[in-house]
Parts: sequence; structure tokens; C-alpha cells
Amino acid sequence: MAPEVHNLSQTPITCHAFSPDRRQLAISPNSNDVQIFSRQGPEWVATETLSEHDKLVTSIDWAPNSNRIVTASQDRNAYVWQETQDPETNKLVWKPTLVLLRINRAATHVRWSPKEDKFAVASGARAIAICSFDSENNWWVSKLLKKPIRSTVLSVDWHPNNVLLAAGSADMKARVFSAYIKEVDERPAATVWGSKLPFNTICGEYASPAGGWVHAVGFSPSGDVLAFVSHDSSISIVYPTGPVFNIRISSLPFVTLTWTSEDSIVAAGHDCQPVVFSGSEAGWQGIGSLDHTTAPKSAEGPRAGYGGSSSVGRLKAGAFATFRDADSRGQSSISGSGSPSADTKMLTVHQNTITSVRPYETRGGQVTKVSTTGVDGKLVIWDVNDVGTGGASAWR
Amino acid sequence: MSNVLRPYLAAVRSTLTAALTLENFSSQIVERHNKPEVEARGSKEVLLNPLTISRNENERVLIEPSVNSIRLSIKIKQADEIERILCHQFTRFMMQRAESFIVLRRKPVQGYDISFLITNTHSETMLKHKIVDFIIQFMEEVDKEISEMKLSLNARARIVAESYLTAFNA
Amino acid sequence: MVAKSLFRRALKERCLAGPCQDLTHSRNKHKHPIPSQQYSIANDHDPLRSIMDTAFRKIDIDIYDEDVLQESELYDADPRDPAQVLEEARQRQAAVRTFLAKSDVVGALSTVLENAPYGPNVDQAKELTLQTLLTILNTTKSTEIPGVIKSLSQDAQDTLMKYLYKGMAMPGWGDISGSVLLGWHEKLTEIAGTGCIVRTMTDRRLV
Amino acid sequence: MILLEPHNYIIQTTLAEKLVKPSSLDVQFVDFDGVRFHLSTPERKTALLLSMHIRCWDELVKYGAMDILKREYGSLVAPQVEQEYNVSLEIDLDQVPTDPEAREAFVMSVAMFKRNALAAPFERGFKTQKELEASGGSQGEWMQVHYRDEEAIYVQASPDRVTVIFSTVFREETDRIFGKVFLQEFVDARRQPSIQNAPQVLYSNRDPPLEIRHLPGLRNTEDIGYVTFVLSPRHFANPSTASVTVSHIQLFRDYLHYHIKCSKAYMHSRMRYRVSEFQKVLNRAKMEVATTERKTASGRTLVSR
Repeated sequence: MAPEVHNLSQTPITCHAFSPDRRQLAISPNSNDVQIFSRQGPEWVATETLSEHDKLVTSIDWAPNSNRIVTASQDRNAYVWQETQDPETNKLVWKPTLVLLRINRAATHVRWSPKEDKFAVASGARAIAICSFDSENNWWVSKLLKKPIRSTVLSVDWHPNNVLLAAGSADMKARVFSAYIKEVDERPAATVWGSKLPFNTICGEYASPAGGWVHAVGFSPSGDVLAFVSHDSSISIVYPTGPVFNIRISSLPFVTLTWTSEDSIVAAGHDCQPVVFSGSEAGWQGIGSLDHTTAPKSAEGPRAGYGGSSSVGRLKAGAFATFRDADSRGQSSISGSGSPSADTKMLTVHQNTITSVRPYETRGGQVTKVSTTGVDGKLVIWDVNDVGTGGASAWR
Repeated sequence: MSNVLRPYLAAVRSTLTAALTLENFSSQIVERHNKPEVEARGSKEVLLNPLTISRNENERVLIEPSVNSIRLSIKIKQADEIERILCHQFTRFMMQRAESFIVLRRKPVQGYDISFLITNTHSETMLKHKIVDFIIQFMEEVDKEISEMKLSLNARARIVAESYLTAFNA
Repeated sequence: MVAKSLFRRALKERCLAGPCQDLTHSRNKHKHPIPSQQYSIANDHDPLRSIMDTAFRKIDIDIYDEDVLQESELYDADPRDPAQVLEEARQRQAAVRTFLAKSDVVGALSTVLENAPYGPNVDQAKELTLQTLLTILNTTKSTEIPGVIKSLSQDAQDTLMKYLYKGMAMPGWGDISGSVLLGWHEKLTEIAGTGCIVRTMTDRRLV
Repeated sequence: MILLEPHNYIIQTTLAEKLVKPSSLDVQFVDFDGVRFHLSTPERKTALLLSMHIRCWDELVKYGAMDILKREYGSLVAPQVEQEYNVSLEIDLDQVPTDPEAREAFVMSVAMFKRNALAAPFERGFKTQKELEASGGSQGEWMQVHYRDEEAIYVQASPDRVTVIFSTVFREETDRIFGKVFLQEFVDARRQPSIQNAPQVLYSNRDPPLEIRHLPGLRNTEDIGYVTFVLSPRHFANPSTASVTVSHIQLFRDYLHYHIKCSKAYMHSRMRYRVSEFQKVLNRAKMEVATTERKTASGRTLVSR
């Protein structure tokens, strides 16, 4: 089945999050705003803009049960948005609540905990803010995880037990912390990551194999396995009591990942296509790409993924556009001429880096569809079982 | 394209493609700022190893990658004094137009003739592979242009000298 | 000596700003303890004054931030002793000669790329390894290159890429021509991909 | 136009015009080498006064410029020189020959005012060469004409030749390198059979040629160049060849610099073109923004740039 492609934005999409019923979608169009889209038939229509941040919104998470949105931004703030009825118009609108993060650098990533009573905010202040609701004072308060983080935290992911938190950072490490908050959490049961877990306990620290920043981390559905992707073009799968698998890929680095089942992961990034990895404690390997439009790779070497293609019919129609393009770009849409090496087009669905991949549809505990958004402004929904074999050699 | 030039440009293309894996990265040093880390050099961990691609001592490319920006510097072939001055004029001419060449740095990195500074904003508003195409085409044509300019200068000089001296025969 | 004591105070505060205080805050704070009035009453004959009040502005206060990662913390240091590393490099060089005598390029390359020296204080071993490697690269026929690269381990391929860039960055070049390195680079990129180049950029264990 | 013309175009056209229709006039203009002219009608419409200022007038007078001007212009040379100028001509338009050909020749000869003044050292050189050849003498004196701020012409006669040396300054590095390319071609061009009769050309950068090294006021900085022309007797065998040679060699320095400037302008236009081509390649990388046509209330289309 062909992937579902939506051109949502002329700007890059920094991050995205779906509403629980998948009828709504929140994105950051690479700006200070959050845009809410609603599904109307086959189309996505922009319905609301949440403007409270004053610098780039870096991450959005939409709580599936409590229907609250949390947003993080480079302005060092996070807001929790709740849909409330406007007393004058009786319409539902999103109302923001400021969170006291107590960080002095950009907030880079945010995720609700599984029980939705906490959320974690990664930041450039070399710290992670664990936020919980103080019902006495009616506001969100935070507690910072600091040691031993040495650089910007790029991503976080919660363990299903609502206590453990994985974090990847630019100091080239993926770590597992305890984010136990006495007032909120019950004493957690022992896991493979440890049993006694006061706040800021380090349950694991794993370096990327060749010095890459850890862009994304993820616990497997059971929480017993940790996967992370790093900038040294590698993906690592960690069994805390067993082996650590480092898979070096031959293409550009991944920046985002999601588990689709206990034995399979979808990762995507600068190579512009989502790639499936599968395995178990016995070993992991790349299976192939979800993107079938890719021509057979490897033979083309450094040019892999690009190919010469004529520009016929690609440009906007109209005599005006024709002449303007001829003037500003030295390109002619009539003849499609020009030097053949001068015009290359990527053959992948996404035309630029994929910034986030998230589960879209789940059946029987298995993720069946994932959604990706990218710098090219596209939202694509992929069937995870539709793996192409064409490029398997690229992900040993 | 000559056979000697091809692997050189191929190496620049693949290295640049590998380096153009940028993201929006807010400064760890200065609050609420976003700076090209390759220029600010404040945090060592977000700078990557600089790589050099060279054909010989006089033709090289230096690529300095970082988390949100890369610097690419080119040393253009200059066989003699004339090529040197033409190259200098050409690169200066371009650098004076740096506003329209948004990826161009106004000053070359020391030891090189021209430098480009590509930030994550550029790789977001432009197609990455086409930025690569631009750099490669620039490298391909700048050599050609300089040698053509040199030829035309020599041709003009010959005509000028001959016309002047012929006039003594009158 | 008003200016001097002021300078000391400023420096002390900066140094003490420490890990928990962010720098912008501490920078702002320093605007207050130096009111301009005090400057005007500072002793005009004080020779230190003019030097001092500009000098303290140029102090790199960021180096006092304990959180900043230092060069040496970016990778795990080689546990081997420099003398031992050099000795190993010598042994490898000899082994490579034996392999080359049997025209076993794969064997020679795998040997020289294994446990390659990295980090500080082993320059001599690095130099030796590079020389040994360049000899192998120079003597391999260009048609054999793809086959040789395919037989290398992924680790060896990554290390080979590091050496190719190191070779191209050498100022003097030695006895190798750029086209040889570029030829290897092209073939290696075809086989190991751009990922291999990315790892050369990220891996701080410089050969 | 490759070669420069020795006459002054403004004098030529203005004079021709005024001969047809006299009117009052007061113009100042300049020629190469900072020579200033003043053309006016101080008394009546038909009596033109043409005055000239040359930087090196005193030197020219020393080498016989007045004699040449008197020879060329006779009674036209005014006894009273206009202030701030070196020499004046009084032209009574009513006295000019009416025959079209003679009139044209007259106009042209006035237009050669500067050329004639500057011809003095060359003509004297040619004359001295003849004398030396006849008497078997050794060498004439070095005549120096400092016709520009930092540049000069040196002329010396020998029994078998007249040597002319130009010193010229290349202010910019580009000029210096371009100049070198041009002068190398001057040196090489004589190898061609068709121009073997041309004077021999020698070029040196920085160091003055041996012959004039003893003269005061020479510079040997990187930006200066010396060009030597060796004129053989055949270049001034008869008055008409001598006249062509003088007109031609006078303008060497201007000719050289004119073409260096032309080359620079050409390079500039080439670069402009090439850079705009690069700009187009870079523009191709920009993502195509879907433009929806927007119209203002008056129906005009808004274009976002």
C-alpha cells in the first residue's frame, strides 16, 4: 500500500503530535507557534494556532487520555494546554498554563509520562526538568535531573512504569534515570534496570559507538530494551543485563525512532526515509526501507538517492512563472534543458530530513502505522509492514 | 569534466553531503541565542572533526562541520601570478555580493580563497542536495572561468602590442 | 589601587559563578559592583589602571564553567602506554611487509588498520602507521581496490576512511599523490557509504 | 578603436563648428597626462584664444618646444600668454583659409597643439642622431620630460639610434600584473616577420635600465616599470615617417594604460555575468513557494518578492 502523503506546510515541520482519535494534529511549523490541524475528509485543515511561546517550538506531546498538549520551546518555557469552553462564544479553545521549568537554556524535547501525571522536558541547560502538578498551589512544578549530564539533552522517553526515563544528549551518551517523585509515584516494582530507585539514580549509561550525539532514545513496549540513534550514523539496541548491539549504517544519521513492537523499530532522519530494524536479544539487523520510490542504491555511491531527472512538468505552469524561473534560476520549464548534472532530484517521498517519527495506528499491541514529518513540510503515514527489500544492503 | 577532476569533486560531494546533517541547536553558552557553532566555537562537543579533501597542495577543500552549521573553504588552483590576481578578484567580487549568496562567508578562512557558511536555516529553506550541486558547480566553473579569463587577457595583450608596433611601419 | 581591587573582586565572582549559575546572569551582575563613579575617583597616576580595566574584559570566563566539556573528555583515552603503542606499530609494519611480499593486500590492510593509534602523545606511532598504510595504498592496482575494501571489516573501513582524510590533510604530502587517495576514497564511499564519512567526522579518536 | 589618436577631438570639433558659425565661447577641458586647455573668445566672436597648460612645459621649452610651435603655427602664437597657462594661440576665424581641404588641415594642425609641444625632445633627438652620425660623436644628453606626477620620458640620441625610455607607475597590483602581460607581448611581438621593422622593445620591472640609472629622482619600487624603445634611423628617415613616429610614441603610456583599463572592465563584466549564473544555480536550491495570486482592491496583482 502506498504511503499517505500530505503537504501540510511550506515551512519545515519541527515536530508533530496526533490527538488521541487521530482526527487532529499539532505541529510546529518551524516557528514560535503551534498549529492545530483537523481532518476534513482526505484533507488536513488548519483550525487553530496556539501562540504563547516567543521562540522556536521544539517539541509537542499530546496526552492520549487526558487530552492535554504540552509544548516546549527555545524560549526556555513549557506550556500545558487544556481545551476549555470559552464563556462568551461557548466554543472549545486551548488555554495555556505556564510551567515553572527552572531551566535557563532552550527546552529541546518534551514527553508525557505514561500515566500523564508527569512530563519530562529536556534542555540545553544540561538538565532535564521533571514536572508534576502541585494541586495545592494549582500549578506545575519541576525537579531537575542534572548529574552527570554534560551537554544539551536532545531527547527523552518514558519507561512504561512511569518512573524510569531515558535521555539522549550531545555529550554522546544515552542514559536511563529514575524520575521518581515521591508525591506522585507509588513505589515502582523492580525492573531489569534496577530495584531501588530514588530520584536521579542512574540506571544505565551507554556511549554512542563513534562519538555521535544521541539524537533519540526509546524504550521498547515492555520497557526492558532501550534503543538509541546517534549522529555517527548508528543505531544501538541495549539489553541492560545482556548485549548491546551497535549497527553502523552506510547512509546519513538517523535523528528519530519509534518502537513498533518488542522486536522492531522504525528509525528516520537525514537520509529522508524511514528504515525498519528488527531483532531480538540474539541480534539485530536492518530489514529495509518503508520508502519504495528509492532506486536501487549502492551502485551510485555518494550520489545514492539522487538521480538526474528532467524538470519537465515539475515547475508551476503559466508563462509568468516560466519566464521568472528562467530569469532567477536559469531554468527553462519548456525544454527541460540545462546541464544534466545541474539538476538533481531526490527520489524519496520526503525531500528533506525527517524530523520525527511517531506511532499512528496500533492493533493488538503492535504499531501498524507510523507517521513522519520532515523539513520539507510533509506529513506521511506509512504502513510498517510494507517493508521494501530494495535497500536492505544499506542497513547491515 | 576531466578524469582527474571527477574523483576530487565526487569526494567533495560525498563529504559535504555527510556534513550537511544539521539541526536547529540553541546555544548552551548564551541564553536565548542561536549561533552557528562552527563560528562561535563555544562548546567543543558540538564541533566535529574538520576534514580536508585535496587534489594536490594547491587545490584543497576544508569542511568544518558542527551541529548546526558547516564551513566549507576552497583553495582554488593558481598556477601563476595572473591566475592568482584573477582568482583574488573573482572571489572578492563574489564576497562583496554575500547578501545575495546567502551561504557565502564574507571573509575566507585563513589559507583558503573563498569560504561558505551553511547553517541549519539554509538547509531548511533550501534543498540540501541542491546546495551541494551549487558548491560542486561553483568549483567546476571557477577553474574554467579563471583560465578563460587568462586566455582572453593574453589574446588582448597580443593584439594590442601587434597593432601598436605595426603602426611604426606606416 | 581601587581599580586593582575591583578587578580582583570581579574575577573572583566570575570564577565562583560556578556550575549552577548561568553566565549571562553573572555577566549582568557585574555591571552593578563597578559603578562609574568609582572609576572617576580612581587614582589617575595608577599605571595599572588603564591596563587592568580593559584586561579583565578579555578574560575568557567560560573556561571557569565546570560543566563545559574539555577536549580530553570527548573520548575514552587509549589505555595503552605510548611506548607500547609505538612498539605495536613497528610490529605491524613488519607484518605488513610480510603480507605484501605474499601480495596479500587484504591481510596487510587489515593488520595496519587494527588497533590503530589514536589520541595524544603517540605522534610517532601515528606517523609510522600512516607511512605503512600509504605504502599499501600506493602499491595496490586500482582494479583490485573494490575487492580489497569489500573484504575489510566495518571497523577497518571506518579507520581507513580516517586515514584517507588524514593523508589528504597532510601539508607536505610525502611520496603519495592526491589521485591515489581520491581513488580509494571514491571506492570506499561507494562501498561503505556516506555513513562512513559521518563517522570520520564524529569520532574524536583521531588517528 | 585600438589605437589612440594624437589630436584633440574637442579642439577639432569646436574649431570646425565655430568656423561655420562663430559665437562667443569659454570652455576649459583636459587631455591625456593632465594637460589643460582653455578655449575662449575674450574680445570678439571671431577671435579665438586657445591656451594650454603642460606640467613639464619648462623642460619642453628647454628642448625647443617654442621653435616647433612657431614653425607649426607661425604668427598664431600669442606674444602674451594667458594667466595660469603656458602657451596661447590666437586664431582669427576670418583669416582661416576658405578652401575646404586647407581648412581641414588647419583645424587638424591646431588640434595637434599638445602633440606638437610634446614633440620637442623627440625631434631634437632625431636631429642630434644625424649630427652624431655625421661627426662620429659619442652620445647625446639624456632629455627628461616629467610629463606626469610620477612618470617621465627619457630620450637620448646615439650615433646609430635614438633611445626612448618610459617610466610608468602601476598603482594597483592588478595593473602591475596586467601590465606585465601586455609588455611581455610587446617584447615578443617583434618575433613576427610582419613587424620586425618595428622598434625593439625592452621591459624591466622595478629596476631602471642601466643607461639611466645615474639620473636623479628614479624610483625602484615594486609598482614601477620601465619600457625602452630603440628607434633606428629608418623610423625617422624622412619628415613624414618622423612625424608619424613622434605622434605614435608619445602616446605609448596612455595606450598601455587605456588597454589595461579596458581589460579590467572586460574582466569585471565577465565576472558579473558568471556570478549571476552562480546565483541562478543557488536559487534552484530554494524551495518553490506556492504562490497564490493575490489582488488588491483596485485589481492589481500583488507580487511577493
